Amino acid sequence: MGKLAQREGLGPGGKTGEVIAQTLVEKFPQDVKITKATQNRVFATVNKPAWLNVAAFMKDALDFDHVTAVSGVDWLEEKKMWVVYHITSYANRVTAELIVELPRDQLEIDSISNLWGGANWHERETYDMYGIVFLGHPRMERILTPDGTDYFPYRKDFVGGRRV
Amino acid sequence: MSLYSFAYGLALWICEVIAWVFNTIGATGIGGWLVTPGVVEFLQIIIVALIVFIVGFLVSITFIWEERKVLGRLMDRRGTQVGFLGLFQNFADGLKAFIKEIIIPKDVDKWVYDAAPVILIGISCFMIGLIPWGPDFYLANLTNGVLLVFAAFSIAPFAILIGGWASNNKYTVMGGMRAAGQLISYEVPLLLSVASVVVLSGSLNFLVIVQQQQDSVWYIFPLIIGFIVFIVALIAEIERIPFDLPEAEAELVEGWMTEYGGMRFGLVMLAEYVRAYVACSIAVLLFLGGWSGPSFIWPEVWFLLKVFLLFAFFIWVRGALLRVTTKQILGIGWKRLMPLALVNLGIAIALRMTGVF
Amino acid sequence: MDLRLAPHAVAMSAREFVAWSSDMMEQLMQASGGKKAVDKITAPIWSWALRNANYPLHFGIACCALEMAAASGSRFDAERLGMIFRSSPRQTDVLLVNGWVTAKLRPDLRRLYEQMAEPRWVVAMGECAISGGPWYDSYNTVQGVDTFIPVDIYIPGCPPRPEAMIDGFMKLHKKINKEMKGTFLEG
Amino acid sequence: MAEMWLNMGPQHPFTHGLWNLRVKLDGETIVDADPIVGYLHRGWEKLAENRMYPQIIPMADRLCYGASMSWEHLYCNTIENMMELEVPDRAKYIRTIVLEAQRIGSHLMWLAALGTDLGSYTIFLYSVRERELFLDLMQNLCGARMTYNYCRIGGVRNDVPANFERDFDRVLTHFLNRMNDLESLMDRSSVFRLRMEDTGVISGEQARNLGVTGPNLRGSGVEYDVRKDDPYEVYGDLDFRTCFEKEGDSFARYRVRMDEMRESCNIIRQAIKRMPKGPYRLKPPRNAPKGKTGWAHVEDPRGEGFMYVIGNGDDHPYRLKVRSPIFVTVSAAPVMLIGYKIADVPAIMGSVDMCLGETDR
Repeated sequence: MGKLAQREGLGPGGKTGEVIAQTLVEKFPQDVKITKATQNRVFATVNKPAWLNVAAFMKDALDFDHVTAVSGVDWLEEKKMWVVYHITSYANRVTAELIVELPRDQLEIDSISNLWGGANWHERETYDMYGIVFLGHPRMERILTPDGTDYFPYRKDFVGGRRV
Repeated sequence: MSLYSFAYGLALWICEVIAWVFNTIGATGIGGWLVTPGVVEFLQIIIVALIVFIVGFLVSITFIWEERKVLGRLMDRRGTQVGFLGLFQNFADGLKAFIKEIIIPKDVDKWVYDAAPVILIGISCFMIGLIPWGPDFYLANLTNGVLLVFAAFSIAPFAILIGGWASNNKYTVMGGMRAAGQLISYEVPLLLSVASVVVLSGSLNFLVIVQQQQDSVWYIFPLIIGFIVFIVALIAEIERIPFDLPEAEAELVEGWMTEYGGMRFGLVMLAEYVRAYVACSIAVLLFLGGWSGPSFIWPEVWFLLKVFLLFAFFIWVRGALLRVTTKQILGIGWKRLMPLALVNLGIAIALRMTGVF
Repeated sequence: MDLRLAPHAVAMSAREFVAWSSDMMEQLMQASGGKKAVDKITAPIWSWALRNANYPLHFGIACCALEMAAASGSRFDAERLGMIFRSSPRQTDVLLVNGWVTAKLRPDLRRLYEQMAEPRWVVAMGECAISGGPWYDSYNTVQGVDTFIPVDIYIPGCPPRPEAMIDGFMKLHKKINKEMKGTFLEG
Repeated sequence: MAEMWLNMGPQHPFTHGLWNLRVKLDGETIVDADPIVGYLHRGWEKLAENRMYPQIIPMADRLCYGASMSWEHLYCNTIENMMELEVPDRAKYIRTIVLEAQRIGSHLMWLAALGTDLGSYTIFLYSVRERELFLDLMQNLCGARMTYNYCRIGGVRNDVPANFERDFDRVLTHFLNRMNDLESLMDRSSVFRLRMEDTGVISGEQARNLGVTGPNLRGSGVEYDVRKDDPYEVYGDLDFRTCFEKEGDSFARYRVRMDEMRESCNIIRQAIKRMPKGPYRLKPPRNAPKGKTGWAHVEDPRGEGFMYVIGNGDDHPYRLKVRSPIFVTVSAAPVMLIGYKIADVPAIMGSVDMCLGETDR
């Protein structure tokens, strides 16, 4: 991996994936479970109630400054849904994949669009497709589907348009 | 053999033929009345007007063809290929616009909506008559021709303003407002540079101005600054690319023409090119010495050559430059062109005072 | 003037007179067969004009829009056929649908079609516009533009090459030539 | 003064693709902006769930049709990451060359769109003419002009054609001379600078927070390039410069893309010299274990493209998430637009290089 040269417009940031995983577990021992951590990748699962604090901690202390993606996953048989966050830290060149599990009958989670503006439209799209409500989101509305759609298309139990 | 004498001969011949017909069937009273000079004079003026009008339109239409072809060449592609060398493309456009359905949007101010293209094409055709092509090829030899042309010239943005306002569409209102803004910022430098030419030549009559230029030097050399100001202001006046804000394609859909379809749009398109023809011919008359040139070619042909070359320069400017925003247009108009025009006027007065001209 | 002198005179307003005279003119031409003769003579001229100056709408939906742009580029110059891309539906004759039409776009596309002046045509370019193309099982794509707009020419291909698009317009010219849609006195 | 909402609606010359920028105007100054997307939404991720892995490759082409090669390659990278496949070296080099050629083609299409926005039809035609050369190169290699279907999971479809190096070399040298024409037409024209300089300014801090990536981020002075910082394929072994500017206005974004085109030529030349012989493809397994996840992110010409996939035990993916860079940049559009005139909107949104196919998926 190239030398960690100081680059224009970015902090020094020398922390590798393992170091970040370690600090996360120390800070939130019972909420964060690390599945894998390498040089520039961190894979972890986070409990729903502590999610906002973990996110705030990552933004301020570990200078993660870019939300790559917020994606919903619908596990129909196991009656649960995942919200998978991919957050990148430019300075440390590390991308963290954080999975938060939600019971299928109570689809709510704290919104992180106040921390990172980039997540705003991702959360709106996830609501539009899966029906997961993000609490505290400035404008919780549909974004892609035409007005007046009442179904959530990406759920596994929605079988629309299958004419094959 | 001036246009008027040719027209007089033709009118006389026609009157005599008709008079002969009346005389043979016995109505000698009408036959005699027909041959009187009054009727022939009347017919002569009509014929001259027809000739100048048709020729003016043909030149404007070949401007459209020239623009398509030269612009195509600038962009490394062939222009239109309809008909021989693409010459028939204009007639295809015209006839197609003629056939289109007449659409008047629902809650549009009907009367004003119709009036705008009519004013535009009316003013442009009026100006065709004022342009002399040669010492003996003109319709009107007015003592204040320059004044009349520029008065007519600056009515068009007014028509664009009411046209934009009437078609009840947010984009067209903005297009109309921009036309008004652009007119204000470019009319003054334009007239100042024309004033400097009038100061040097001493008269407002086109024929006299060209005569003065033939005697002494073309006014482009002493008043080079004036010529530059005049050309830039002219580009803004006929709304071509660097300054075509009222019809800005990118941000205002079609500018003020968005709601016009069919023949109204055809008329407006034709008016735009007629104004371009009049603008180029005025520039040639005032600065490039009208029809003066070595005598082995007719003067009218010299005049046309210069007009087409100047329009090719306009097309080249259109090919090379981008569109400026309203803020910059007004800036250029007031901060750059105005002082230059005043300096040029000063030079003209100085030259006149010291008796050089 | 004393109206009693002409008892059978009918009082008409200016507008009524205009309407009455144009109807009378219409019936006269109809009866005397003059209309048919004029139509037969002038129709080829109008259809020639319609063929050589049909302006498509400057409206790109998806990948075929890039091929439309390439077709108006220097190598496949579309302006040779007299095609200039106007951006207002009022001044265009051909609505070129070049991409998949979603449920959200459908009402707007229908309105665009209605805004165009009468002798108008629709060219469906690319599989998505013809029949929904690779998105055959999507819940949000309209399976084919001809479900809500009458389509004249279909250009297959995903995306069709610029030459195919220009060939599509040549086919449209043939169709205009056969239809002789532009009859002068009918309007 | 009464403010009015103006729909720079789905059909508008400056919208390349279909979106509706609702703008609140006070006179001609923009007070508020509300972009509306969704006109091209076809439920791409739902469709991907009932297709087999190789069948999704042509679908990935049609995500962002301006740079279809980079989306195909991103999809193949994601699946290779999930199935833990090691792509042979020759395939890596061919992929890098083809990606960089696609980057130049995509930037030229952006330049063409910017040209018509600013009113100069000549720039449109010059850049489309140069783009035709690169389309010919890709056509020799992959057979199609725009949607190539060339990458495969585990390599590329076919080997390079005859005299591949000669063609590339000829096109690149010709293109670099032509770049001087294009730049003289724009950089040295004061009208262009007048329109582009200090319009649509977005600071580095704002850009990072709002998720803006790619040339738009590097235009605001943040030197982050996925090819350099998280190298994939052979970018780690090649040396090239991350071009960035500091001002953060439209002109800076324009400058970044023009330098990137030159850097891409440099990368292609290096890659062609070092391309090894050997196999260009390996046979991938047909199914992926259930619940196995994989993701990859690449430097798409418009920003950071990202895909996340979960296996389903058979030959269909259970879930395939696509992150489109322009989807997030459009959400940051109000920050760039507020305070400028309506005449600046085409210059600002033109410099952002929109592609709506990937935004609405």
